[in-house]
Amino acid sequence: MALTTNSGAASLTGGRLTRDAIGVLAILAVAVLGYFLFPNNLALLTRITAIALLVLSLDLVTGYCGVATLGHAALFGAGAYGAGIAAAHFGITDPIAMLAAGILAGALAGLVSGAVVLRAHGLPQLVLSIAIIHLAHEAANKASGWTGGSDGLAGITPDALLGHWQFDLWGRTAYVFGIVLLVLAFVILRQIVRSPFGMLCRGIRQDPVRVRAMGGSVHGTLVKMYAISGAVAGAGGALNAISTQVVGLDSLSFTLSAEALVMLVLGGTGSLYGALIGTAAFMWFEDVVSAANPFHWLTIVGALLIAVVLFAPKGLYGSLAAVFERRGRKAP
Amino acid sequence: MPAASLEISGLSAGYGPTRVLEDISFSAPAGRRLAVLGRNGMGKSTLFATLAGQTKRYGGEIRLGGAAIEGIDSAARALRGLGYVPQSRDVFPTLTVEENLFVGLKARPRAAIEEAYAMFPRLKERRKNLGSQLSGGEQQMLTTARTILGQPSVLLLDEPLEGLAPVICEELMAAFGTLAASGDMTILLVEQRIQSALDFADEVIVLERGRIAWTGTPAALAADQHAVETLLGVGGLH
Amino acid sequence: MSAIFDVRNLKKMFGGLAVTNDVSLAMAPGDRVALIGPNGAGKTTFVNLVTGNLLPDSGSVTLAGEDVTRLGPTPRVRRGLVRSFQVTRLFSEMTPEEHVALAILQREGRSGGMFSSHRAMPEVMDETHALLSRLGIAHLARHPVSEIAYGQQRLLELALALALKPRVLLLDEPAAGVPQSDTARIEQAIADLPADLAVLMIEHDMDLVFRFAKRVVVLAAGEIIFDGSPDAVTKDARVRQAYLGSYADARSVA
Amino acid sequence: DTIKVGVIGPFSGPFALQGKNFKAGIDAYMALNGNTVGDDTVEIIYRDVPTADPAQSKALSQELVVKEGVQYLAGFYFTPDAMAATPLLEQANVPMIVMNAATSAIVTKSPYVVRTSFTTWQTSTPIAKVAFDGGAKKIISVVSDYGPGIDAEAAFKAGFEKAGGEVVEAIRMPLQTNDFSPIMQRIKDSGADGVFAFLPSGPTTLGFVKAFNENGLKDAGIKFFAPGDLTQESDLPALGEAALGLTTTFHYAVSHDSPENKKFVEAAGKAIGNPAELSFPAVGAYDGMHVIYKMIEATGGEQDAAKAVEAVKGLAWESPRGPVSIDPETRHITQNIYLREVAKAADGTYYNKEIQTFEKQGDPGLEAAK
Amino acid sequence: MQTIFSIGVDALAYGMVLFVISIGLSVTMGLMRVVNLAHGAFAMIGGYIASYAARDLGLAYALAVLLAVAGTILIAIPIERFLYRRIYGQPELTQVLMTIGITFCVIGIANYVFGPTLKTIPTPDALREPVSLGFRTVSAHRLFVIGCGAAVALGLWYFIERTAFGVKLRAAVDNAAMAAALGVRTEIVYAVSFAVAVGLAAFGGVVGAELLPIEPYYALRYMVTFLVVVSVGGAGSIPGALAACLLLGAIDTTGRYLMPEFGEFFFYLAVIAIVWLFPRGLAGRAK
Ligand SMILES: Nc1ncnc2c1ncn2[C@@H]1O[C@H](COP(=O)(O)OP(=O)(O)OP(=O)(O)O)[C@@H](O)[C@H]1O
Ligand SMILES: Nc1ncnc2c1ncn2[C@@H]1O[C@H](COP(=O)(O)OP(=O)(O)OP(=O)(O)O)[C@@H](O)[C@H]1O
Ligand SMILES: CC(C)C[C@H](N)C(=O)O
Ligand SMILES: [Mg+2]
Ligand SMILES: [Mg+2]
Repeated sequence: MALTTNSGAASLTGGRLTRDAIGVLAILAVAVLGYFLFPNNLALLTRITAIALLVLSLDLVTGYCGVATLGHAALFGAGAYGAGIAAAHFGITDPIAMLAAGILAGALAGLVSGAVVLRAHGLPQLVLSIAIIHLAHEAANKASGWTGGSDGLAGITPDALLGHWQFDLWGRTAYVFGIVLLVLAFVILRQIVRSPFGMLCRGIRQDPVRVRAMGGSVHGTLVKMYAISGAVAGAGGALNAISTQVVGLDSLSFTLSAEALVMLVLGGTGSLYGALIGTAAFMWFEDVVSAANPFHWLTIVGALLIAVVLFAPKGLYGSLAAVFERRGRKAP
Repeated sequence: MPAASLEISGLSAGYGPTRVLEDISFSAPAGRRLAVLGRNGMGKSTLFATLAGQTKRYGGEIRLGGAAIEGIDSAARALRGLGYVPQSRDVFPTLTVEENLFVGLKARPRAAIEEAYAMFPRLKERRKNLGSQLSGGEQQMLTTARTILGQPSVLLLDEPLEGLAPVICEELMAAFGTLAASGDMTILLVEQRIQSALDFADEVIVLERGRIAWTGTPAALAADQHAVETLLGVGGLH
Repeated sequence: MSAIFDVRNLKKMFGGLAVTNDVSLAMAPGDRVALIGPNGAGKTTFVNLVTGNLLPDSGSVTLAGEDVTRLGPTPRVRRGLVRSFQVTRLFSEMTPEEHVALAILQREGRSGGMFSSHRAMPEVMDETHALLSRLGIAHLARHPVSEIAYGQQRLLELALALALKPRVLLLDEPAAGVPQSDTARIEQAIADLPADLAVLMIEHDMDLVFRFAKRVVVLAAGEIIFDGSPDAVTKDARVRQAYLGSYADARSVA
Repeated sequence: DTIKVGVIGPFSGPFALQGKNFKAGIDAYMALNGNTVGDDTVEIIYRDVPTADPAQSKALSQELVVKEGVQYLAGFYFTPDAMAATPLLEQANVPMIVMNAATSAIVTKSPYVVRTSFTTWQTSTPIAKVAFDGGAKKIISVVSDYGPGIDAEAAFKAGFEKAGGEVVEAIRMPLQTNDFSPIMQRIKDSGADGVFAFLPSGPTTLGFVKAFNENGLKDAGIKFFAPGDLTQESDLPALGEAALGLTTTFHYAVSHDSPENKKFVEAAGKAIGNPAELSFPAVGAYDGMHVIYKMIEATGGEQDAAKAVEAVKGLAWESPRGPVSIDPETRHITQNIYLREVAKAADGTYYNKEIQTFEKQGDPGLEAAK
Repeated sequence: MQTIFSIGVDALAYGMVLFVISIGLSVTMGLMRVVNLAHGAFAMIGGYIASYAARDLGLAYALAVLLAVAGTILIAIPIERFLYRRIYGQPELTQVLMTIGITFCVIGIANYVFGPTLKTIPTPDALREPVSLGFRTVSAHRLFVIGCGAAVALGLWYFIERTAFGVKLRAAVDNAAMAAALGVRTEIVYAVSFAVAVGLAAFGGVVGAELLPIEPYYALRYMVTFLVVVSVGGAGSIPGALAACLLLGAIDTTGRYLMPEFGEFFFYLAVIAIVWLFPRGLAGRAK
């Protein structure tokens, strides 16, 4: 029963690789399907992609490390303003360079907020994260010379991607750019979460005292993860800035942070698929119901959230996976 | 409450989809001392947890003092006189020792807490400590004392000696003996130290993979070399 | 041989209570010490102080000549001071295989790797499964810990300590909750440890203590009241009265 | 043909009331003027952006244009939401009719923007003169710390200093202020004889006005000046007694006495359900629809943004708020600004009573920016 | 000097309002371990009932308060039975999802039924009068709230720390299965505690309505404020919550007086500083 041989281990790694390949293919398939089914809705799909990066990034610290945060939009907003300011104030309008600026800003914001948030646990930790997002929001509001304040940062005009593809009204370029970014991020994160480092993070979530007793550094590991998370969220923010060409204070808001958390929990924490499915499901659902009834859709979204807790308590993906696992066990 | 009988028939239970216990039947007349033995992971704790109403029951009956209790919840069983000391030392970590004991009193007057202190003077010294601030052995004492305070008619003890100093073990086993002998309680005991269990019990049940694999008196078990080796995995008793 | 582990005048108060009161204890490589004493005597607290999980009020802890009193738990572990927990502390959603592999990677300083997987490291997998087999839980290697029985978790707890290849090993009641049938595995695992390792074991199972220990230290009310050979301890009146009870008689008869 | 108009506004969330007013204004216009222009039927498509969220606003605008095929974009309660959508207009060949967003600069972002609401500069400038003429020489200005608040502060300061007064202190307070007592203490300590305040319409105004009274500022004779956001009609029942006597300047009061307004209030009141909920965004939307109808007329239903905008430049008409026109150069609405005072009607309700008119006001904000 | 006193009075009054409104959340979050983001929703329901009773029906203020508390509890009973009972002991994030969902629904329904406008609760004349303290005036209502805060603090502290019910509640939260095995009717204990928490929310919503006015978005608007004061105090601790409210109230008030333009910074930097110094909150329960 125990797989002690190397060949066993190797074939298992192989199995995982195919599983990942299937995952990537699934994302691509959904992306292509979206492109052809909703050719007129690419702006929304791009927005979903950008938020998906934020939710993935949140999953890294919340789902894998157990850090409670309601301030994760700080990292996303840092990326968005990073890319936006680079373009609007420094004339860095190459989309790839803007992306790099966003990733860098996000990672830096991750380091800083990680250092603060990791000071406490549980509710007080949540409060620290709330404080961070409000401070960031207020700082961006004050620094209106750089950020445009509450009017938003306008004047972002990215060049054509790789000198070829313009970011146009239909948003095709932005969409393809976003999907490529998402797939890249997904592949890298898949690797990271099941590496020894990822395992260590999961261990920290479940019992930090035990990790210390194994000689693991809890704080250092978490800060590292926070920086990685910041880079991913920053990429999402940059994508948002590039595709919509404005950055508003909302990208640094408590509301966005809370929404990201809701999407993550909806999909299922601790799994990258959960993050993706949660984002797509929530934003798609929100778009549909808010278009159907712009006045009372909030009630319906509320009902959806309640229904998910009642009928799929581990989140959409988590509960689905559990069902399959049970099936798998019953019929070996 | 005086001791009550416990009868179990055809009981199967487990956790969620995992079945652990299959078709367990036995009965313990009032005042009986019954030891439940078995190797690691054979379902002893699951059996007790099931009697206390904390696992998923798939079928079978449980009668306490003649009345069926399998349909009622954990709290109702406790109020009917079933006492349960789990293996995992579930002290209430944010309650003080005294408050922990208070919860076990059920409807008895507060003064009865002194009975617990008489049993374990150590607890009296630590009465203001929070549950989480107790040593392992103290937690064990607290869990046991807390349940006994409620004067159950049937008492389920899952490894009550774990982590206790030898002197305390002796005293405690003696106290259990007295409780059973005076007709106050029927006691079911799971204990890893087989000798202690055999010294205490009038009857032994051995579990193997969730089923009853052997029943009889302690003397018979001690004599059954084969059963001891295969079912308990120890090379003879001393 | 000089002490690898040297604790001097350790003190710790909880509220008004001196839980560790001027305790000094040294071990040389190869020592096998049992630390016994009544419940609440301060044994676990002693381990917590020594491993850095608690800060002492005064006193010092020296490991292989280096003063580690002010270090946190992690650097102490990295210097070879490893403990097990009296109440199991495991990652409930992870499997025994992952636990042990993580410990091994940690020991080798490879746990920060982001672009590899332990399953693709044959040497780690082999060592992991060898260790799990030795403790008799290899068949559970890929079950989440939350689904395995307590006794088996205790064995895994020990496996983790062993996987770190410590120089000084502190075991807090390793056999508590482990059925008699399996205590033999624990004893065997401890017996198989490298000879130059210093081991301190806290146990209330006296059979185990007397088979294991070459030296017994008795702690009562935060103070060491006895430090000597196993034979001498059963004859000590204070220890008999405070702790051993009639076990001492049983043993002297046996 | 069907001509679609996409309307973006806060229809849920904390500003739902303002979005509801958009809809009421639009419904009222269509009820009174029919839903056809020539052979074309006008259809409105609503999209919800609950709070300022430019990215969402842009995505939805894009969706409205590309997917729903709207010929006109309208609504926009918040400045950033309007700003975000302006880059689309040219490529999409779609005019934007701003029905509320009040920052001056929006019209400069694209030649296809027309605004039928007001700007904060426009409503805050006249009150400076009122304050000075009323005898206040030293004023402390207190505004919410965000774009419109800062506009109001600047507009008032410019106007008041031009008149010869002195702004002794300018306080900006966070948007999420619940307890205004410390601010009132500051006002007291400043020694000013009057206060100029800007707070966005909604719940916080209640706390502000109550604190003003309860901390004894009203009794101490400190005068209170504000643009009309602070006393929007839908907040008045809650403000009640406390608001009595507050003087504000604004472009529209529900009580405005004119036949056009009577018609409007009746229709809009019916559309919104509870007439007490009517407020200024409704009139912005109502006039916005008027502009859109004119545009459709001018283009004969064809999609031609340049022609449409050209057609309404200089357009003048009698709005429920009074006579208005679209400034051909700025494409912003020129209108009367009224000085009002909160008064109690015979039936016990409160209303903004117009007591003075500043005629044909343009947007001083655009000039100030030059 | 006078200014300092003056700020002190404002701070105390504001802190007490915060306390009265948030303390119910400390019960659900600290004692029942439910991250109840719908706390504001219940406060708001209380506010609406009181407003309806006092303004539309013209009932006396005291009666309106009573009705609000009772009515909110009544509304909460089925919600507890069918929704909250499913999330006791669940992971916090699941609770977040459920309670946000409930909040959204309540907002939607309130918006639909009562419309999006502000609702006031007319207070009796006696509470409206400004009271002179010599160096300044405050509204009688604020003094009334200070009194309510003190009474609630004392009563609740006694209820939780000194009564048999309080002990059982804390036991059930620590370990529901074990408490049940000792004969504690955990479902009833939970239901009663929830009712108490909801009743307090409603009470706070009503008496705090002068500062935090009732409107549909109330339920979300002040969520963060409640969450912050309760967590900074140390969830589940009455003295902790009181200390946090007074401290944060004082910081907020002083910050707004001294440098209003940086009020937000002031407040949140202080929050970070406090949590930095007390990572478990001012009076965090051990565990
Ligand atoms: N929560 C759970 N979910 C699923 N399976 C479980 C759970 N708890 C225990 N089991 C399984 O049930 C079986 C019986 O466990 P149980 O704890 O009853 O054993 P035990 O006889 O008490 O063992 P021990 O002597 O180690 O305490 C084991 O195989 C274990 O893996
Ligand atoms: N945080 C604390 N605050 C107050 N007292 C404490 C705290 N932690 C432990 N104690 C007390 O200190 C004493 C020593 O505890 P310790 O856990 O070291 O005992 P031990 O010798 O390991 O006992 P056992 O054999 O029962 O495990 C106990 O009486 C315990 O109640
Ligand atoms: C004062 C408000 C009506 C202005 C609006 N919130 C804007 O952003 O322009
Ligand atoms: Mg067991
Ligand atoms: Mg111990």
